[in-house]
Amino acid sequence: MENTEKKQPLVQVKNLCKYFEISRKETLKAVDDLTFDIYKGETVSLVGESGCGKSTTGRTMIKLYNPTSGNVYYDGKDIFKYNHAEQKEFCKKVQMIFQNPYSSLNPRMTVKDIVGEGLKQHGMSTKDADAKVEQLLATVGLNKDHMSRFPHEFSGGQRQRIGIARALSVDPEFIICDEPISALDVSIQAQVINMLKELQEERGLTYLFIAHDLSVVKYISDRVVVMYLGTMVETAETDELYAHPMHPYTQALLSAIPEADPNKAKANQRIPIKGEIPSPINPKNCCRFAERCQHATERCFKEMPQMKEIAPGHKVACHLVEDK
Amino acid sequence: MAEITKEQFKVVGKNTKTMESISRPNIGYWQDAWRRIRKNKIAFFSLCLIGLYVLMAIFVPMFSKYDIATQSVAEMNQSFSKAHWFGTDSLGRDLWVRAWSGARVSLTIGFAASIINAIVGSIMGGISGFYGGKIDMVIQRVVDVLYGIPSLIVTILLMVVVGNGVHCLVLAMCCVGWIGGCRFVRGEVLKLRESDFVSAAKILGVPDIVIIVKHILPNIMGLIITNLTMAIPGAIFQEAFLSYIGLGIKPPNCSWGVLAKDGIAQLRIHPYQVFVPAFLICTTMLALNLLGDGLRDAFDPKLRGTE
Amino acid sequence: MAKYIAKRVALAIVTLLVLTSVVFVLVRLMPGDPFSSDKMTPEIKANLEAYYGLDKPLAEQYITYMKNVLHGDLGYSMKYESQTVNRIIADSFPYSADLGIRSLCFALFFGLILGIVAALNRGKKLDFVCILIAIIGTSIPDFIMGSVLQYFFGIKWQILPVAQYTSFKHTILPSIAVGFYTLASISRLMRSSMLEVVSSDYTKTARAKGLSDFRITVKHQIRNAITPIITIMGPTVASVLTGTFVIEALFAIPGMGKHYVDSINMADYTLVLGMTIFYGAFLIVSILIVDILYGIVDPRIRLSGKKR
Amino acid sequence: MENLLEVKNLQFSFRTYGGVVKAVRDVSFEVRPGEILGIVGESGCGKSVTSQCLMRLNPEPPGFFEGGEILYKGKDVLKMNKKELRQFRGKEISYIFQDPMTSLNPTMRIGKQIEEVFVGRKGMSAAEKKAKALEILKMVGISDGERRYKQYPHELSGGMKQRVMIAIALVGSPSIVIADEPTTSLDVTIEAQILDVLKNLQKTLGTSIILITHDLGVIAKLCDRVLVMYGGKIVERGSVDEIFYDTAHPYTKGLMHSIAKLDTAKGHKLQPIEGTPPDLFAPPKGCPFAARCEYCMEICKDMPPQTYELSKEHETCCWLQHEYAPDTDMRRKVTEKGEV
Amino acid sequence: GCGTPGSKDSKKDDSSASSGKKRITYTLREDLPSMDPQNSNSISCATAEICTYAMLTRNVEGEIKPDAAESWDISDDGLTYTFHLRDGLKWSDGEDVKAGDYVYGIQRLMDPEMASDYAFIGYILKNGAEVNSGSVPVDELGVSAPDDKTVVIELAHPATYFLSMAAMATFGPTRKDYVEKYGKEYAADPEKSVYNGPFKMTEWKHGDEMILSKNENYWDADSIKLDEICVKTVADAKTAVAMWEQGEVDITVVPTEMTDQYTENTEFYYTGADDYIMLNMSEDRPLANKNLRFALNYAINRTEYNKLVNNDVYDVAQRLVLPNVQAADDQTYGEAYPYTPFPAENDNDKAKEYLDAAMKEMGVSNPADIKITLLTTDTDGAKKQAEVLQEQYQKNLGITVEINQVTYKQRLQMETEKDYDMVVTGWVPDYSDAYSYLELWISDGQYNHSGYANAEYDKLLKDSQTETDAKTRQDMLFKAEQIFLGEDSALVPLQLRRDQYLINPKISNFNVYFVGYDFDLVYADISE
Ligand SMILES: Nc1ncnc2c1ncn2[C@@H]1O[C@H](COP(=O)(O)OP(=O)(O)OP(=O)(O)O)[C@@H](O)[C@H]1O
Ligand SMILES: Nc1ncnc2c1ncn2[C@@H]1O[C@H](COP(=O)(O)OP(=O)(O)OP(=O)(O)O)[C@@H](O)[C@H]1O
Ligand SMILES: [Mg+2]
Ligand SMILES: [Mg+2]
Repeated sequence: MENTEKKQPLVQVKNLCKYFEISRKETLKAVDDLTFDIYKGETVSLVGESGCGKSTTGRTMIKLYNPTSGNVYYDGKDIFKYNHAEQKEFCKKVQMIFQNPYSSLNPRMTVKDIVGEGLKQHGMSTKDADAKVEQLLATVGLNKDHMSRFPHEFSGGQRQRIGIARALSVDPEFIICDEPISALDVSIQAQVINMLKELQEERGLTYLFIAHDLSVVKYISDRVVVMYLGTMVETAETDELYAHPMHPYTQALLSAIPEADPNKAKANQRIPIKGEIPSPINPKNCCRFAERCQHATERCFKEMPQMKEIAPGHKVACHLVEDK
Repeated sequence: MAEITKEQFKVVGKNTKTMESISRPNIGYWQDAWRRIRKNKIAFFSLCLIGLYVLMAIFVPMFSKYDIATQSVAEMNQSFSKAHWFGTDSLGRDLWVRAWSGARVSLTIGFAASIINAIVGSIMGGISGFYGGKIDMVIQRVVDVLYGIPSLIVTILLMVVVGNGVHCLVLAMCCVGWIGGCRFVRGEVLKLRESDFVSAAKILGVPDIVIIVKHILPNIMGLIITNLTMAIPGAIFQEAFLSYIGLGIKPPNCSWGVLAKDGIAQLRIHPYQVFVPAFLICTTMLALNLLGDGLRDAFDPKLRGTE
Repeated sequence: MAKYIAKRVALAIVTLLVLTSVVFVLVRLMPGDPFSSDKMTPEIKANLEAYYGLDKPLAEQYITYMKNVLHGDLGYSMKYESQTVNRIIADSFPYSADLGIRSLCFALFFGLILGIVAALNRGKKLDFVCILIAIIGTSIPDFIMGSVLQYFFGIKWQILPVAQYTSFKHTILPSIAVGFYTLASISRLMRSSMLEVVSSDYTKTARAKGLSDFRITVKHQIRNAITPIITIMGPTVASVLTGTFVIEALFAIPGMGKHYVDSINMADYTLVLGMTIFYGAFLIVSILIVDILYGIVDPRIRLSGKKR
Repeated sequence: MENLLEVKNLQFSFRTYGGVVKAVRDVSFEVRPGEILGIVGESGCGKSVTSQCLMRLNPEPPGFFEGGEILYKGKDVLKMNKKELRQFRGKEISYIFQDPMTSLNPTMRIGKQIEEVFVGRKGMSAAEKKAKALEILKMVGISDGERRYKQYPHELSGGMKQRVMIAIALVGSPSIVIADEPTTSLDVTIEAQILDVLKNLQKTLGTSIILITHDLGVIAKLCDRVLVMYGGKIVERGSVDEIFYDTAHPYTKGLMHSIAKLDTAKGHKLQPIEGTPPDLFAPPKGCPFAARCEYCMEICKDMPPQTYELSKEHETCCWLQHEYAPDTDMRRKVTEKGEV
Repeated sequence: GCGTPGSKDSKKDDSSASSGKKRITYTLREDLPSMDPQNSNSISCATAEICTYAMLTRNVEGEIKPDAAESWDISDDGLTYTFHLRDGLKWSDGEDVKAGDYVYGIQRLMDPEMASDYAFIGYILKNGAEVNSGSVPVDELGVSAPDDKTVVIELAHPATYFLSMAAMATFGPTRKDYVEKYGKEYAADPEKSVYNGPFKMTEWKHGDEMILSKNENYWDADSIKLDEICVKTVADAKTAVAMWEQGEVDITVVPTEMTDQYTENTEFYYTGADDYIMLNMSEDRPLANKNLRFALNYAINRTEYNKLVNNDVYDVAQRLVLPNVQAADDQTYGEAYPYTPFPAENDNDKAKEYLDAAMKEMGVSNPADIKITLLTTDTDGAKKQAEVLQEQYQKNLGITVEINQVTYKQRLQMETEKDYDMVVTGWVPDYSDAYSYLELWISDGQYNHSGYANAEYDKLLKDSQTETDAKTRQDMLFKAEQIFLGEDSALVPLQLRRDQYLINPKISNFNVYFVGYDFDLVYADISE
């Protein structure tokens, strides 16, 4: 990945904001000023706790939501300014895999219809589509017998693979994976992870991988973006981030990973964070983590920290780091 | 216990074939619902009863030797007999044939009105829920206003325009009847609109109309059908009420409502005259309601999982 | 809260105005007119029309009527010539409301019990009996129900008075006749919402605490199961309290019910409109009250302009 | 050590539309005082049902016991009458449910829900009850107890709710607490907090905890002993170290290898357990894991495996330990424990 | 307010019963629309109002007796009536009753601004119709009070029956001060009106009941036995009967279908209503054909019809004029002029003959091609009538009869617009004279919606208006009836309505009359 700098990013997210108006007085800032790039062929992970805006980011990037402000560029073009033809093209290039394999498949459609829908949408004949569906199912380890079945007959892992087959059906370049494994059984998670990895190798796919399982993130991603309550707190290449987490939140997060190894787990000293995640409704204009941070200073309660590059590719938004 | 032999301990490894296979038979959604209805004895019996009534309604008036209009002074107000299975009414007409010809009318009104209502309601509710915003606003306000319009006025006006008869009653019931369906479908659509599979379809570039028709409607079909069975009694009731106040169908045709109302007049003297239509109405309602309950179970996704 | 109510009321008023306008036009379209009768000459009809201002252009009539309505004046009935519509409503509503409240109490009390008992005994005989009672309740048209009750209790066994509305005894039969349908629908709804609650996680939590079944039902399940009932109560309250034509006629109760039907049959324009406005307003108010009640029963719901 | 609870050959099934679901098929284990016993296994393998059997919380009907006994301090739970059961639940054993979001009554104040455990307990004044509730709230790490006491569940965050659930479970001072995936729906940082609370409780109060999870990380961190369940059966059990470092069942092994650990190298391929778990409507004749097992032998498909004791604590239920079985890396020195 | 209509009222009921008040309760299907005598437009109103007002004359079972007027003079041309009021007449509030009160009442009736529905009754007065249509000012109406004790009424044409009309509350006295004080709400409540009759209204719970209590200020109060009359609204006739059985009401009507159950304590009374099928004889209508009309009259089996529809409670009608009305020489019309133009039972041969003739004229070969709609309303009785008629005509004639059931108001509209073929309707006379039935069919008559036009008929009726000899006049009317039915078969007589009253046997002096009111409780008594 050394030469990524020189390349033109495939996806650029610039100052993306997405607010939900709860009422006239209350605004839920689900995503607040997010900026990052994704290069072709890499996997960028978006991590953070529940409700911090990961899904919202992903959904905005695929135009399921309209952003409050900010832009998303795909191949250098603003996706929110597409004309009809470009939009159609975009539908083929960018796809999404959903978190919940139970709600993301229409229970009233057969697997064949689910996977083939996109194909037919883009003008493929029924016969060709059927052949392609068979092929896609084979890719995700399912067979022809499954084509006429309904989703409820499958286990979670199988369903998730059907979801992947659907996403793959239009031969996308970029796939947003919104927690594709967190609803799956441990034993099955690996199936999906392996499959995603293999597909990336075969097809040169680019992933935005949204997750909260930090072990998996470390395993799968090239770069990591850490979010906290709608804001971005740290980003770096994976190894760098796991080795030198700079933001207090990242540090706490990493230390809290439950390690599946009794010896290590018992030795591991957790960095405690007090309190719970505050509400994203009408957040104060200061460091969002301040009230839970052990090291918070007065400044943290007053001023919003800016992203700062402290090492090549490693950016942090923390007053403490700046001070150092 | 069988002898354990060494041969049995040959490693065969993972069975890649059975590993992913689904042991249960391939069964479609509707098949499944049908299967479950059939298993539910009460619901199935109800279905049969309704079927029986429908058949009787079709064939009894066709083959009976009596006519719904033939009157006879000699045979006024006769109780159950071999000649007149359900007795005769105050004009000496055979109640057996009148009851089943009434069934034609009542069932037609019940089914037609509720089916039309379900269709109109689903379309309006679907549009309202799916597009939201201003369209939703307008439809909801229209619904509010319609809710307050006295249905009697509508019925009378329609009687003037289309003449009295089954079609008028059905139309009148449809003017306001779709509201219930609309509200309920809208609620369901609002839920489904946010679901992941709809998002997935959007991402694939599927047009809205296809999403509504292929993704959303099939998912609420079960609920719509269930609601439909529950709405039929409502329509039959309304017909009975309209008959009660005299806005029914063209005489000498009759409906269960007409028979019941005529019978009520004779309650103290010839109670059987009210018993016949009351029995038919009640059993039909009972059957439809029980069938509706059964259908609800049959279509309930929660129950599917545990099977 | 106050703001929320104000907003709802404002919306309601607009709805009512539209409703009134629509009905204003519709009643005029109905065949016949308020004054036609067997013995009516064109001269007398012209006099009557002048008297009620019906000879003016429709638009003018509409504006005059709306102005009066906004001042709370619903005009004079065209059938009961010396009575104002306000008066007719004020005279008859208390009867309907009284009957309505009694039948609602009856329906709620027995409906809830039936529903709860059925749900707690799911799949057993008792459940079946309860369902059957409930469905039978929804299966009998009210005029049959009322007549049969009247026949047996009033005429045959002479236990209760057949008609009128003067003492508690008189109220029993009509309350049952009106309430039975509501009872049945409440019990069915209660049963299904109880079933949901019975299998809910917090019921399990309560059982895990070692509470008795009775306490679980009373303290945990009922309150949670009752919320869906409350939502349907709005329209139900409105329709039950504003009278039922059939039962009131049958039991000779001077309630509002007959005016809904008679005013239309007699093309009594002002009375029709008055009834429509009253019912519409009543419906909206009862839905509003029910919504507020909902918030009290279920602490999760905060009243605000937003949907739940 | 005297066992607090002994479960012997427990079988529990549900009658459903489609037939009988054999959710728990012949499970035996014991719980010792002051230990944390972990139960791991795939979704739907019967962990919750098994643990709920201990308190008879499964709905009966459709559920019913097909056999076995559960001895709590020598008394059979299955033979208790209603009153005894009430005295037993919440006071001797308590339960922390999987989903704190739905497990609290939404229309009842927090304080009330906690105090309810004392209903029917004589000689406790309202003030005492409240004091006890506040004390417990403090113990589970809720600082402003007075305020929380009056709040409704929806006013609390997920982590808070789970703490309240723990408080409810603890307030009756039970000797065993069953925690059914107490952290699955929570975030990593909150999860860590909750686990700390549990661990502290076990340390300070000496309560035994049955911890159900499918997260091996949690097991590794907290548990003393572990039961591994698959398809309604226990397939392996042992101390936490034995399970992790001396894995003797192919399923456990698969589980260990399929998860990504922090130190898993990027290029290294994860080894998933291929396939899907068995359908409990028609559980396979033989070993439930046979279809997905890389070591599967002919016998595995036809005959349920015997249990083999590998050490005092460590047992496995797998034909690979049979004398006839080929030598594999699963092979241990065993004593045959019996046939099933 | 009303609050709970529960306990309070019931107590009161008890007390009135125990205090030994003489009270008679009767039921009505519907509340009285008005108690304003000039606004009362129904028989039920009139029944109550003859109790509360003393008119110039009083009609006791058809016999005209003096009431407020102790005597009267009739001019020789029969056009001017001079009434002399009694001394000491008082209103219920103690004021004197003056001749001007009667004049005001009648003027008010005819005043177009008052817009009384019943103003047509006053068209008999000089300038009556003109005043009512606004072409002549009210003070030119033929009614005046030369002094406080004399009321002079001038008629437009001589009418022997005018004295019976003078007994109608419509011509009753009215107090100007009350009318001016309460305006539109005059008489809406007991205290908003004032009474000079044997009874005064003391309570009116709209839609529920009305209480009329004895008026001590009535000049003949000593002859009044009852303390109270209670009028209850009971919409359902069967309910009313049940209430009678429980002793809650004293007088009620038995629905025809229940008649077999009540043989004791019942009396049958003609209501004066005469029902017939009105035929639309407009040119383009099938029934413009006289032969077809005859066929209709012969094809109907009135006896069977009456059994099926009315349980034989009503009487078969074979002519237009109610036989009970007064003819000359103290004879009833029926006695004076027996006439049965059509048989009670059907005469199919004759009917067929006429039908064949009609078919020839109409150029129709198959009787079923003759399609006639039968307009009817949405009431129970109407539907039954229509069903029986349809069945009889279809069976006996083979023509096609279609029933068009519409609301009452729509039926009236369709009648007026002559948008029908046949309609079952009837007439209740306003005065006891054959003219009341016959005037309907004058070719330009206000109520003639049948399109019947016969110059001879018109002339006979017109002449009868000015004929002063009673016998000759009656002869002319009978002639007209013969032309109408016997020559033109212009309508199908059906039934004479008869009500079966259930009457508390303790009641005595219960009078019933078929014109102007249903029954008269003024002099009735009830024993303890
Ligand atoms: N359509 C919406 N309307 C209002 N608020 C929303 C909407 N969608 C999301 N939110 C809110 O925005 C915030 C961010 O939600 P989001 O789903 O992006 O979080 P997440 O990081 O994906 O969480 P999780 O890990 O639970 O999936 C949450 O507080 C959520 O309640
Ligand atoms: N009430 C019930 N009716 C029918 N079947 C049930 C019921 N409860 C549980 N089951 C079945 O019993 C089996 C075991 O369920 P259980 O809840 O114990 O699994 P689990 O191991 O706790 O899974 P998870 O990790 O998802 O909680 C499942 O197949 C489930 O479908
Ligand atoms: Mg998310
Ligand atoms: Mg579980």
